[in-house]
Amino acid sequence: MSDDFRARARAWLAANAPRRAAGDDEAEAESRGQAAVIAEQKAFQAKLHAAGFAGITWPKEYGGQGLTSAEQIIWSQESAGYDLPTGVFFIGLSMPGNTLVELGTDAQKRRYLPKMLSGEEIWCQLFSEPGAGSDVASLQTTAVRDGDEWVLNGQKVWTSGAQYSDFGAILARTDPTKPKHNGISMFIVDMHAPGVTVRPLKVATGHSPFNEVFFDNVRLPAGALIGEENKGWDAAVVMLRHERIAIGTMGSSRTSPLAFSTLRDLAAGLGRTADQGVRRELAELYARSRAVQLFALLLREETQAGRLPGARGSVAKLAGSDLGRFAGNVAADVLGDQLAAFDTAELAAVSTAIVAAPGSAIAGGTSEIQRNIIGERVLGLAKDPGVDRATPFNQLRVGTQREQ
Amino acid sequence: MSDDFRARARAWLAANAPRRAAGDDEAEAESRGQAAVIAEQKAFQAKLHAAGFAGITWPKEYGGQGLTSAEQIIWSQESAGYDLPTGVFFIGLSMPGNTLVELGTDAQKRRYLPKMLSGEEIWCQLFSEPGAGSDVASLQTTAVRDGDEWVLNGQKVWTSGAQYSDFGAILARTDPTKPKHNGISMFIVDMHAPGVTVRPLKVATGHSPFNEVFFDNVRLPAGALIGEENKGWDAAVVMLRHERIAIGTMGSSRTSPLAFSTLRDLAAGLGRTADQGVRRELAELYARSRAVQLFALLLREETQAGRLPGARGSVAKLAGSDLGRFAGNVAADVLGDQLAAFDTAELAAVSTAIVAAPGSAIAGGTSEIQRNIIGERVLGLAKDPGVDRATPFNQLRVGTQREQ
Amino acid sequence: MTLILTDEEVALADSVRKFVADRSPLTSLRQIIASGEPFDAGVWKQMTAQLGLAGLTIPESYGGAGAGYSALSVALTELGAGLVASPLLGCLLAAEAVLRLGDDTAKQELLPKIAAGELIVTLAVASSAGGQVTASGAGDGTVLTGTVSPVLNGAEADVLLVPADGTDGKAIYLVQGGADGLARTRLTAVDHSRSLARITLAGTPARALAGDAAAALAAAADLANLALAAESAGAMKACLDMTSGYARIRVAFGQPIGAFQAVKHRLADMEKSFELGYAALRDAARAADEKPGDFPVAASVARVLLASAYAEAAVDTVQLHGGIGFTWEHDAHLYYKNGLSNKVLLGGPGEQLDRLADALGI
Amino acid sequence: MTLILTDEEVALADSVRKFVADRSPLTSLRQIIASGEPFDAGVWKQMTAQLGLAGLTIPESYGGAGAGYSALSVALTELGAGLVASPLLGCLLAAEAVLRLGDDTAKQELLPKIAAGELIVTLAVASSAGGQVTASGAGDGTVLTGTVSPVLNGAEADVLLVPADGTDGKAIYLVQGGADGLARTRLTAVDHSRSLARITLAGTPARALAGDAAAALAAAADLANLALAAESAGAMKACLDMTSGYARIRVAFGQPIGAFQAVKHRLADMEKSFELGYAALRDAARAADEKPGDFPVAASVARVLLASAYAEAAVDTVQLHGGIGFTWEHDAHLYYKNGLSNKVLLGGPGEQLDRLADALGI
Repeated sequence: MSDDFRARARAWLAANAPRRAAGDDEAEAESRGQAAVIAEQKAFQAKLHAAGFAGITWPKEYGGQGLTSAEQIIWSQESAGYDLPTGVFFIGLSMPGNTLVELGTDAQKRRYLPKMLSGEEIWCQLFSEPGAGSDVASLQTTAVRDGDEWVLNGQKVWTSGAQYSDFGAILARTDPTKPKHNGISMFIVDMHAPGVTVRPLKVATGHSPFNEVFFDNVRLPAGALIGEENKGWDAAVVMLRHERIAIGTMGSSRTSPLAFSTLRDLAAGLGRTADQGVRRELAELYARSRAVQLFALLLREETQAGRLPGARGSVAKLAGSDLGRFAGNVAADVLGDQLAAFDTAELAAVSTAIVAAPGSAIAGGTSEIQRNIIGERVLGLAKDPGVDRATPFNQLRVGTQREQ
Repeated sequence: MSDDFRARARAWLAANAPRRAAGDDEAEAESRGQAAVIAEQKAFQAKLHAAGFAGITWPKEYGGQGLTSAEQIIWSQESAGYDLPTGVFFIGLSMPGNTLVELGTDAQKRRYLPKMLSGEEIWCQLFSEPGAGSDVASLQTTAVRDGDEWVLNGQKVWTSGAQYSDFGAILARTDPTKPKHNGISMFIVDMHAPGVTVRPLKVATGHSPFNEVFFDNVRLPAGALIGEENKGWDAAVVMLRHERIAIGTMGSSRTSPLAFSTLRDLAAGLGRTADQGVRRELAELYARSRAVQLFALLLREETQAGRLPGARGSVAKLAGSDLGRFAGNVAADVLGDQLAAFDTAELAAVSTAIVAAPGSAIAGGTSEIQRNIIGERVLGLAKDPGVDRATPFNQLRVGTQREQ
Repeated sequence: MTLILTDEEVALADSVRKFVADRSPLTSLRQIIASGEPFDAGVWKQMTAQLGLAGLTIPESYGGAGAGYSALSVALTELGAGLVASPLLGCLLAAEAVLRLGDDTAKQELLPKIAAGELIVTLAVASSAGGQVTASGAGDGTVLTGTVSPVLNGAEADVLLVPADGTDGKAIYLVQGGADGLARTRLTAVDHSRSLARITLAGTPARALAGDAAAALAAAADLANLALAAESAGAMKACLDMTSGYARIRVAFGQPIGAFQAVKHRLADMEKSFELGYAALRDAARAADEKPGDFPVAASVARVLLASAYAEAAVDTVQLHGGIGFTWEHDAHLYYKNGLSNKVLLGGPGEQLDRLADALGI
Repeated sequence: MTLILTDEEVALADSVRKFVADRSPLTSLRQIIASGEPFDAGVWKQMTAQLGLAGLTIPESYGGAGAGYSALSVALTELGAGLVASPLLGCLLAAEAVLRLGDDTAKQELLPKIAAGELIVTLAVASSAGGQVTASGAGDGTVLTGTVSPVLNGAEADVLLVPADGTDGKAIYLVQGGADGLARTRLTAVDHSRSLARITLAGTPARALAGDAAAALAAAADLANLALAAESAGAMKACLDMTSGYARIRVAFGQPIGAFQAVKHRLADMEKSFELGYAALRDAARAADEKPGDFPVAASVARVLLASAYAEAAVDTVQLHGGIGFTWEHDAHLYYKNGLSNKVLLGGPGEQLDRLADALGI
């Protein structure tokens, strides 16, 4: 059965999927136009689904393949050498999708899951807020009951794909008199509903890979609640677990401009590799990069052997962010003043990657949060002395507000 | 007046005081014998006092010179080039001495200050405890009232000079039902009293520069209290302020085995300075060492201009500890495997200094505590979320005790 | 020689700080980015004509203020704090080279106009990876061929001073901005506040300046170290203030984030690095005026420490602000890019440490 | 090739760990310090005769177990965790050199006795600052002159293998411990668990071994990297466990100190560095057995990462224990000194990175 699946997967990929290459999704979208990229990805996802390789572990009645994690692992192994054009579905399938499989009602699953898998509908995830940051549970977006429905107001930020998404999974506060974790609910929101405004968010690199999303009296219908009312934090924990797994097993599809081989070639081209210090820095970059790859490999081997990585996934994320910062410093040292100004695409890519590097130590949980997770859940250290877990949310100071 | 004082000081120093040299107090005491060193220092302190250069700002009625901080600064400037053999008096004069001047009763000042100045009696300071560490106020030594007297029981640690001290200033808990800062008192304890046991404390280097001191039903007479009962923490704050000033203005009298010039010479001797990396590391060590010296100089200039350094003294302490760790790494890099084993005094000194370096990031307030002080008092950041400032001491967990 | 500022220096710092706040706040850097101009010409006019900043180290006999290097470093610290875009650094290095060369004609011709802000002059120097220039011919027939990149304000300069190797060794040559065979390509600079260009010379007419070129270039390199250290100190202090301020008001988990040691201790380390670097900067500035023999080492020390410390502080500024610090609208990235650029301009950390090691006789 | 341990490797780790706990806990290292002996001869006998640790990588035909490098690294990790003092590392390097040389007489003469723990053999190599040796004469008249320092167990070794430059280039020479003109001075070692000596040869009789000396020395250097990485990984894990354990039970300011981010985040970084280094160690161990062509780079990577990470972790272990961690009676300093020594033995970080850069073709 498994061998058969592997053979099928291998054959289909060879016939249908493009191989990995260097490059940058952002740049590709800018040069080809986003609409074209999305149309192509929708078509590919439909083909993937039709061939039986989408939703491998999801139930058949919701459009999945009804197979086991063994087939999922085989698929990951076989597809590792390809660059599947399914990026716009990544968030929806791995986060809201998996969460709906776990917590959704039968009606929700029948309505939404098949169209996710077939590429007809794209989803996003709406957790972060300007005032919440690392303290996700202090979110201020509200959903107020109005009969069977809810009325949604507030602002989300750092939303990837909001500009082309059809639906989103959103956290909103439904009871501000309860302590912060206990008054939150999760909903499905139609991103085309009246009152939803999506604005691109420009970041330090000058690109806009994220959005801000504003909700102004957006009505959520009766069936929009995911899980139970005021139990949204539990649903969020489920979704964040799926997020960690997704990010941990994602791998990178392109060669980074801050990779050892890229910087070595650039340094050699500038005649800088005769410098003993440059040689040592490049060697150290190789060692550190290699260790990050090897640790990810070790975690995958452990997972396949039945030992789940748990919070050690945070070690991988932290190590990746630290490596980005280190690589940026190496780039500055080995390229010297040639990095201060340039007119080649190679140096521009290095420069953009250095400017983007701090983003990875912030997005998806800051390095500070990762260190807390590692300290508490891997090493068993005591939690931070917290004073806000029992305080009613409406008596809590949040973000940069002087008073609530 | 000031010019006259400067001229007198300069002349006396030139005639009586030895010049600075390289070396190590510890080694000196070991080779010459401690008794000889103490006898010599007592004699020198007596001479210094007789000449009018001890207790410069202390009142005349208690043996001081009754002069101002202007003369004190002049003395510091003039004596900077000398290595005065008064080390055993340093702690007593700068900490318990200055605290008694500020908080002592008239009787205490008449009894103790003149003999401190004349070198007849040596003092130590007894704050640290095995269970207290950075959280000094959680100390467990107790002083229980018995009529007009108190009975002292407990253990102190990291006490410099306890083995040759005549008296000590000690903190003890006098009311365990109050929150930890509010039930402490400060006392004078006779180090020769029955029930006082001093034991040398051997540290990582193999030397014993500190002591443990045990108190077993030691009776403190009626006049032993410094300041008010249960206000010992206020007295401790006064003493710690004097400690910071003393350490900040102390300067080092010897050349460190981890100093730039020492390591450069050793590296050159081993033929290692042809290595570009070694050259860069030594240059960086020079830069960092120089900055630490310059910052101390800047603080002194500001002080002389009437701007007190306050908590920025903690920046100097932190910077010094960090430099020690950095210098240790440089030493390992520039000396390579020649540092792994040796039979020369130079390499032995480097090795001992590296092993000793972490001590400076712990003693006198850990680097973590210094960073808290800098964050809170220099940068105005919020205090750590503390939960123990209002809890009665006897309901508090302390040290490594599971339960109080 | 004292490290603390004199009353005159405090007054100068105050007036430059006020000028920056009034005439060149960070919003104006954003306007410069949007316009594509290298700097605000009106601001530059005021910086020179009104504040006399280009002439602080030029003797009064050549139209400058003769105020010295410590005053200059005080002004640059404030300009650095505000990320003020201007051709000042290029002009300072060019003026220093001309002063040290001692070529009377060049001094008369260039220094008064630099001081007055009437002429933008730059020194076309870069690291060894940035190309090289050779000279041939003689007298009026002297021409230069080669490339230098990146050159401060190379695209806008009215006059460029170009070090080149000729048959008689290295000399510094004067090239007019509009000379034949001179191609100037403005490059994409990491730092939005610097205008940098590649200059390519192909048989470009040039005039050799008299004097010791090596000594002049060494003096300019020392001054560059002092200037970049001063600008970095100011910018680093701005990062420290901005981030501490945010840590005092931003609340998470029921606490101002400055209560968390991950934030508090990072800021304490930033304060420490700033204080150490600033002390080294003051030492270098004083040495330049009072103990020139100590200046090369002192300037190297200040640059090495502050370039790294500022670059680290700027990353931490982004990090400790979290998501908002990574947005285009927040100022953190402006400092981050400036910090990166200041670290590598005219030679990165490794080259700076080599220079220091040489100066220390290691 | 998988990174995770096989069942056999887990069993080996368990048995070595149990052996260390029973026969060589840290209290026995303190006895060794007090006695002045280089190691506990009884423990060494059991390590070799009973556990066969000296023969793990020696083929069965020469009396070893032929178990391979991954098994060896697993055992060394446990020995490193316990700071077990023994002449194992010197013997391993000597055996590796002999195996690679392929001198049949030497193999027959030395390997079975090394495997059985009957002969202590060491390889007399050090960094270039550690001296050099030249060979002269020929055949039975071959003599060596020069110095090498520090040499692992140089004072106790029954036989020393000494690389020396002769008229035909570099070769490895066999010198008997009691040879004429051989002076062995045991040095003060930073690390209490290592015995290191300076050896001085003055016309000392020696026998040249046949084979490619450069290849043999390179192989020994790679094995040294693997071995020191493995020992460091074990010791670093011991530091991490000891310090996390303390942070869970030591209370200050009303909290277990692990609740403070200054402690928690330092330990999280230590965990991160350990995990990364350990993954690199596993890769190197597997490569040694299964992809020898990748071994030099992989072993360098593991050593470079773990040597630094462990040394840092050991300082942090002292620091996070506070005062108690700085006392002689606490074990932290034993790891601190071992970490320092592991970082520099047979070449410090710079030399290791140079070696890696060469291997990577930078």
